Amino acid sequence: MFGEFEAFLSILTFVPALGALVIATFRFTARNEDQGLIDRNSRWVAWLATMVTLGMSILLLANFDTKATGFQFVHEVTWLEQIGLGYRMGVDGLSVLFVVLTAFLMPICIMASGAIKNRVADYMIAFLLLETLVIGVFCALDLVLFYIFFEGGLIPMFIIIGVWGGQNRVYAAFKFFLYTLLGSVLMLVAMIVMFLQAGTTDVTVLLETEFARNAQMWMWLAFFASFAVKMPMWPVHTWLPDAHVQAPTAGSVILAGVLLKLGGYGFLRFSLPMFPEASAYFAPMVFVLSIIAIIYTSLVAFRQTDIKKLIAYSSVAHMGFVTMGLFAMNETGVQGALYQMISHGFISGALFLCVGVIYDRMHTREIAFYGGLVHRMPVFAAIFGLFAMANVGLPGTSGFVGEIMTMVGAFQVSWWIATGAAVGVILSAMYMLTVYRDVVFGEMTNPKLENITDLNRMEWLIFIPLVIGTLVLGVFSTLITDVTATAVNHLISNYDAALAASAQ
Amino acid sequence: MAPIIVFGPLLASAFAGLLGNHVGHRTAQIITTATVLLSFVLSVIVFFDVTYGGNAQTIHLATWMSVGAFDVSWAIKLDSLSAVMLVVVTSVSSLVHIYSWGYMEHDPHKARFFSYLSLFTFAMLSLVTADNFLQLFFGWEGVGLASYLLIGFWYKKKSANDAAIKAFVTNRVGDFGFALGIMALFHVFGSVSFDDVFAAVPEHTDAVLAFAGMELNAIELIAFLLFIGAMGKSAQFFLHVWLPDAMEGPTPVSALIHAATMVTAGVFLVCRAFPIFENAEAASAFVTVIGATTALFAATVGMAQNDIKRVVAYSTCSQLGYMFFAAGLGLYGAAMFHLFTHAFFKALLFLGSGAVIHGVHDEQDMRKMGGLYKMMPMTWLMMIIGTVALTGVGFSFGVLGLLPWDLGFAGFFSKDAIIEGAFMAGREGVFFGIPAFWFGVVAALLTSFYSWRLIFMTFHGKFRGPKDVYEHAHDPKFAMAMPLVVLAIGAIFAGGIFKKDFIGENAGHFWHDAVPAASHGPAVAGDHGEAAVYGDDHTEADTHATPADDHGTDAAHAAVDDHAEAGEGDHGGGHHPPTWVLLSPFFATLFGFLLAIWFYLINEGMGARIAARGGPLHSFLYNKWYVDEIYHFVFVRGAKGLGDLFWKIGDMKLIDGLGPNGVAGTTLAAARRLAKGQSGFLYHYAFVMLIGVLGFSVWILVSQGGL
Amino acid sequence: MLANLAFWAFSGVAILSALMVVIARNPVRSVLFLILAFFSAAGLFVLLGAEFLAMLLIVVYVGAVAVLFLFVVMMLDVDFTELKQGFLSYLPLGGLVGIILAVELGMIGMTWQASDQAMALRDAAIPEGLTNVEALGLVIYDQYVYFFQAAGLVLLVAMIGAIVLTLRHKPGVRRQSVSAQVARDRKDAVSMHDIKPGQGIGE
Amino acid sequence: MTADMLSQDLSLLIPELVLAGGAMALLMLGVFLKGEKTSVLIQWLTIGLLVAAGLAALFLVSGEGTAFNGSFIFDSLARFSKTAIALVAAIAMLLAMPYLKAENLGKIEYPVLVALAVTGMVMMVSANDLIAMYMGIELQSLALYVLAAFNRDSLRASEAGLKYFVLGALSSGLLLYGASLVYGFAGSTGFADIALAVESGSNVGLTVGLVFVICGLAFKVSAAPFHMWTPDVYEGAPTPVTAFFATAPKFAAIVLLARVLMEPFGSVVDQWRDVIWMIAVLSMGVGAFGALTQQNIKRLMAYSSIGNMGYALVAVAAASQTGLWALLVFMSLYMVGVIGSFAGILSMRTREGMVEQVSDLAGLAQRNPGLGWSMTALMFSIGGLPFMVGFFGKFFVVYAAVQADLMILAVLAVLFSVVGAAYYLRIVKVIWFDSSDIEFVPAAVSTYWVARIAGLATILLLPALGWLVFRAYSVGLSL
Amino acid sequence: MDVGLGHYLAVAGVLFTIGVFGIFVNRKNVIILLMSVELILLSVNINLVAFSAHLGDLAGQVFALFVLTVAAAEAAVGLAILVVYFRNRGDISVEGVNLMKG
Repeated sequence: MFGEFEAFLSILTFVPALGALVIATFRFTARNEDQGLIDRNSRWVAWLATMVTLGMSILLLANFDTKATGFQFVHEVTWLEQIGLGYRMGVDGLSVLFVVLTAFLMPICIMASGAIKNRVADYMIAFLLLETLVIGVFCALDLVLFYIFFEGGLIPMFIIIGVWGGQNRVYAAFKFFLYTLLGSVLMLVAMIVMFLQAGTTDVTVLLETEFARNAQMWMWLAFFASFAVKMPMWPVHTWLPDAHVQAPTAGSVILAGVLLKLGGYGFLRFSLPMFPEASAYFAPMVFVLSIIAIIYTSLVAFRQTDIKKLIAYSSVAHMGFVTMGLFAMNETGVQGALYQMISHGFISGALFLCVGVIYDRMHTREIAFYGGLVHRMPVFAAIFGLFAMANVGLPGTSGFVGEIMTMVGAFQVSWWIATGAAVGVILSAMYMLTVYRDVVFGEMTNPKLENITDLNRMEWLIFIPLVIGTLVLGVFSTLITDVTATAVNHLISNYDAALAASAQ
Repeated sequence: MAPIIVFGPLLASAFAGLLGNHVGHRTAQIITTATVLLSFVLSVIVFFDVTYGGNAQTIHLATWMSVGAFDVSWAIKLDSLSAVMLVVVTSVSSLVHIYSWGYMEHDPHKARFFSYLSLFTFAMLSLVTADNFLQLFFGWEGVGLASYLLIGFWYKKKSANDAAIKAFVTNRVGDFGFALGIMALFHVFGSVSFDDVFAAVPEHTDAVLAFAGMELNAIELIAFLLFIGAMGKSAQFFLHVWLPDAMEGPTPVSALIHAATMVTAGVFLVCRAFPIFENAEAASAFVTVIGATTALFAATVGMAQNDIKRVVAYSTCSQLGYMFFAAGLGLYGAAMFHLFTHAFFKALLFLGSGAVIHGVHDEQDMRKMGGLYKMMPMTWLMMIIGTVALTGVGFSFGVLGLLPWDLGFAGFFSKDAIIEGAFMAGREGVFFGIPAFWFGVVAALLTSFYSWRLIFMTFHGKFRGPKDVYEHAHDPKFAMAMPLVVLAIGAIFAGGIFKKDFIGENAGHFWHDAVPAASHGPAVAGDHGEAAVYGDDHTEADTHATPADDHGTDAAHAAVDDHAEAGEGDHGGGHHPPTWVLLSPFFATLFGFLLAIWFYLINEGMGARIAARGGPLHSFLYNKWYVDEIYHFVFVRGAKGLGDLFWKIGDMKLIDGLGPNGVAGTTLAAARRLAKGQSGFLYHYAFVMLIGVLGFSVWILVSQGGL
Repeated sequence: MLANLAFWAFSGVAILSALMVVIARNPVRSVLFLILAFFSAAGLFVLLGAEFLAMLLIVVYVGAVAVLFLFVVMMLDVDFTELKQGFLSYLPLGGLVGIILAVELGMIGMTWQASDQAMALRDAAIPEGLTNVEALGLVIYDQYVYFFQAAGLVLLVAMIGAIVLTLRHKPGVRRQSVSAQVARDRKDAVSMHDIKPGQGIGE
Repeated sequence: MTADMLSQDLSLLIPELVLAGGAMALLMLGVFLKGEKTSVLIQWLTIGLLVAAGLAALFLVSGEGTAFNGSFIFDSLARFSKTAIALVAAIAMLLAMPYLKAENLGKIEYPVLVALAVTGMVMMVSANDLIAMYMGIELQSLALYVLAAFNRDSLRASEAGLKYFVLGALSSGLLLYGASLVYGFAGSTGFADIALAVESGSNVGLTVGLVFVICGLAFKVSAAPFHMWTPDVYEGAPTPVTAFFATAPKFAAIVLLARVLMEPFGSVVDQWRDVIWMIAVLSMGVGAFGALTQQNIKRLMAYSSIGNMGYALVAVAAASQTGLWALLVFMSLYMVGVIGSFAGILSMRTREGMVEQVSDLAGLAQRNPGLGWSMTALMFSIGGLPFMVGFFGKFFVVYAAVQADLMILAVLAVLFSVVGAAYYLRIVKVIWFDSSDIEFVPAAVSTYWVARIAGLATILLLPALGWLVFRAYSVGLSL
Repeated sequence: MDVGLGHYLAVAGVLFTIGVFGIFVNRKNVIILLMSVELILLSVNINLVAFSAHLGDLAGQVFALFVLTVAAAEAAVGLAILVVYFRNRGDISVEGVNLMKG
């Protein structure tokens, strides 16, 4: 259907930017007294743009050939051809689902932004730009293009955290930005080295290029610096709790739901296939860091007094499963990591939305402030409970599938990795249930909570797709693994072949 | 048909949970109860079809996960083992549903309650019908969830919430092992499906897994890990701490989950995975030790508890211990049999306790009861039935040739089978068989003691609570009474009727290899006809044992010990337990009963006095061997401490302090210093330039070797 | 021999007076020493056969630049003694820099070696039989006309700059306007007012 | 020199002739025309003149080659640079107009001096001879000294002028001393001849001379440690003058530096690379760290300029064709960012007058969205953050460095860019996160549009980047 | 010992050094600062002329000629700026020239 329509992916990517442009147009031309109108229109335009993107991404998925290896929907435009740069877009099994995930979460974020009352137009523009950039990351088939999208996303996110964030937003925004930037610039140098060695930044070519072992090590480390921060892996995770806590609800959702996946995606797209020897060499280190991340941050999460911070730390722990699965480099592990990323997109997004629900009403995230919400908000309690359980990794929810697959994958490599990760599973139950108890159960002792209301219609609408997604993916995991299988197998067989070749 | 059995309750649960507030509680109750009843009826049909009809089958429903070799399906496996479990689960569940109509009559959240009950039923059913380890794990955690929800049903109570979390987290510890076991399974066998794995076990008996520099036998390791899971779920020693606390939940829940079904999942798992355990000697031994220890431990603690439900809970713990050491010794049929009978009488006891609690205005402390038999005779009767079934009242008439058959309540058949089996296994050299036997006997004595203690404290003597409560105490209404009666019938007859199917001559035909038939293990109270041959021995043991009753346990032990040795000498390698072995549980029970009478009827208040004096032994028992306290100190406080350490020192001081904040601080300091250097004085600028020029030129000269 | 002697004399004076420029207490003296240094340098130029430049140095530098300095020094009413304070505070640093620099430059001077190609690469070899002025004149207006024009522009800029910065029409200063004075008549100069008693003449 | 030769030579000098002749004509016009409107007319004419010169360089000069015995060269590098310099100077002049009017500085000399300074710059980029180099630099510098002090009644401006002048004179002295040593070694002042002489060998005197020349030129590009004047002069000079300082002269000086290093001294890269390397690192460091604590936005821009010149020097240090075109692309994109930013700064006028503090930008995104967004984009662009075009400038620079095996330099460059990002972010933070009640007086339409267009250009230039790179690339290849 | 190129270069070097030295010791007085710069230029001129003579090439002298010209122009502009500054401030102490710093 889209065989002859090359630009489909590019259009999909830039539809949100177009929406942003539309909003910007009337943002800049309107008079002050029309503020209300602008706000309302911005919401609608943003929602429409994200929904169109969602629709297009579903079309994309529907037309995606799961059996084919290599990239599909490739769109190339000559650009800076003298030196080998180009605008190249395309998706394969590793990336297509992330596009869909992003497109899926975005309308939800827009809908969940009802509490944003000031500078709505700017807010929507920032979000739409962010969507374009994030989708761009997953579609980019050119190193430099990838980097632009990858880093570019920091800018709208910086503004989202800084303008619409909480008390300590400036610190958090700066930390977020500079931390991730610092990680990434080293990657840029490595990219240039690759560029010079291969003569092009075309990812498809680079995937075929073999780099010398020594060069691989350095480049791997440089890429690692970037992706590890983005993931985030221990010990470079401390930006995440701050950013999450200070970001507005939708910002946290997108941060946890999508932005954290960029690191994992980066590993899959670059580090593992392009530097196989280095990946194998450094895998034990990654495992150790993953296990530390899982246990350490789970314990830290246990001690948090701020709900968002707790969930943020829990995200770090869950990302530990991803890195562990990825570097297990077997089918179960990698598929599990992919699955975990998608599923975490749903679950953590939903959890942050849950926090947002009560934050919008009470304007505090202190766990101690709450208690006994179930009396006034039974539906909320149920939904929060569901996602808390999903976060714990209860079988039947998508969280379980990812965790077990990554652990099974890791077990193939070594015993102790899986054991360490499994400890994290215990701990996750500990902190998640505790916070659930403290917030939802018990007597309602705080008089300020007496008039708190249950979910409104909009919030229902927001949660329903997430609930369905979490449960369906928990039960029918092949919906996802079938899409990714070919690409993952391809990745692994190439990886093994490369290792075998180098061993000789 | 099978999908209806499993998924009916799920749908009913979803209906009640999501729409309960819209359609009304009554509708929700009707729907859930009807569905579970339907499941029960269908289960019975399936049961006969599978066990006697031999139509074991596996229904593949959908694929859950499929990643390369890691292929996990949603399926319903129907064989004898799951059929038995189906019946147990659906029957007890139906009764509990019905019972709850009455018990939860005044609760404002009935729909939610019934939704949870049905959800639990679904999870339990999917557990028992799993055809692979992962689906089993799904049900496993599912029942954990339902248990969590039901324990914390009265979410206003902090204790209930804490208990719920404790239950879930402790179970998670078990699941940790279970999950690792599954991973190890997959690693070794390349599959998690029962059929594939069990078929391949014999080929992999020498497989090893390297761990921490050691090479461990893979099968042993797997069995061990799986058993960790079972320990958690079945509240075995070390991981038992959650079960007594779980009594915070409504009583029907305790009956359904914490007595009859969920907690037995661990036993079910061990039986299900018997091909693995059979090839794992050390792990099986471990199972035996833990099981026997739990049986004894829980019984000792049960003696000192005052909460009526906690007593029953410890009793459950203890009975599960029996099942495990049976399974550990290879007596899978016996374990299942005890599981089966235990479901009836323990549910009966719980529901009876519930009736008592209900009758005395939600009072659970036995010290505030007494003499209730007058006000609630029917309940009293039911409790008595439950107690005699639990304590295993019965006599081996058949074995002793006094009658053509044995007479006894359900517990008698199953428990005695285990105890005797343990003895025989021990005689065959199975590790820990003989100690297990003794543990079992002593536990039986204690069981008898605390069970009767419960009866006496509750129903006899003087009422010790407020007077008006006593006056309003009443027998339950029909909805609650009917399940009691049904269960009582089960508690009386289930043992006798099914004995030959589970462990008797019919076993092979009954189980169809779902578990090894009786013949597989060391002679499980087998051909009783031949037992008559050893009549002499029996009488001898009898005569010796009787005086021992008067002198106390120690003497009895000594006496019996002698005979055990003598018996071994006589019948080394024999296939039948000596008569004294057969009778020892009986006398142990009897002795416990007498002791209870002495303490609580004849010298009423003696128990209370002992408690008041608070000797070290009593404190030790009353405080459950201080296990909770130790755990609290080590794990809870440890986790909090570590969490604080990582957070405040690790994250804040070290990582942030040296990392982003430190770098930012250094950078800013450098920036300020630099700005200060920009003094605004012209000559400073000139100096810098000139020194720069000089520096560069000297550098170049030196580095070019010009100098 | 005489040339050598002259060199030592000129260079000695140049160096000493240069030193005096930087250490003299009074800036006026500094300027005067600067002039002396220029004169000596002009002597060196003559020794090197660059008569025109020597002349130029005196005309332009001594005649214009140094006088300009002198003019400014005297025009600006500055307390120079105050400016001399702290003279010594940077002396060690200055001395160190000076010594290193002197060593470096002296070494360069002493070991000077032009490129082998230097002679071949000359742009404008000094022609035989022409005076220095003639030779320069020939190249400046022909070969180096571009620079010559550029120099013109530089001077233009200097002119514009100096004017735009320093020329000012102070609003408070009254200037003579001849035409206005000539065109003045009685009507402009005298006005009649009828002053009533008791009012005064104030506005 | 025959008339033929002369006319042929002059055909290469069209831009210079246009500018010099135009400047003189405008001066005459200004002197003889009196009245209020004159200065505005002259300003517009100057803009026209600059644009004409730029276009002349781009289109009118048909051939490429040398003139005046090789002391003047017109090649593609010169063509590219002259066009860029003249056009950016025209925009700077456009920005100056409202300011000059408001501050009563609207004298006719201002545009004339600008035109003459630009004449000096275009001579610099065409210099192919030490004397030509020196004359170009001095013509430019003298005009700039005057411009810095142009607001002669302001103590700050005259202080700026004084500092700039004294240090500039010193740097000229250094440059000249170096030039004399080079001349003495090579026997010629022509670059081509020097190249020949250098190829045949070198000695201590030449090396030291080269270092002195580099230092003199480094002053002009305000690279550390010859940067000290920059913050003070940027802050003290009238804002449009600062805008001018930050753009065209930098371009001219860095191109001149590149030409000097790559043409006559191209064969002794090893001798000067270390120096450039160190200067580049120092500049990037000073730029990054120095700006962090600045409160005055002009001062901050000065440090930003120092830092960015460090990046330009990284490209020079690469000493390759790639380095050259990367330099041109970087400088062009940097010009866009700088001129836009200054347009934004020039829009910061309250009822009381111009404001220059970073904190005065507070809440700009809300008070004046167009300006706020533009400034945001421009800051990110100057900072070299994706997805603004400025990123590509830095990217190519680092690319050139890596290609030349200057790996440590490349890594340092990207690390400093992170520190640098911090202060650009600080401005964005003020624009977006803070709020303030101060109302800006609406800026002149032209200023406002320059800011807007430059802001938009940081993104819209992305597709056009190919063209720019292509131009620069061909320049690089031709060297 | 015959006087040669080296001697002239050495003289120029010494003058240059004195110029630099002058900047360090006379840091407070702008006028002497400027005079020090003039000394530096003088040393440059000596260099150029010496090379010119040594090489027999006029270019050096031409260069020196333009240096002289430009130096004069520079002096004019510089002193103009100095005058302007003095008018604004009434002082030329370099110590005072630090309105802008940091």
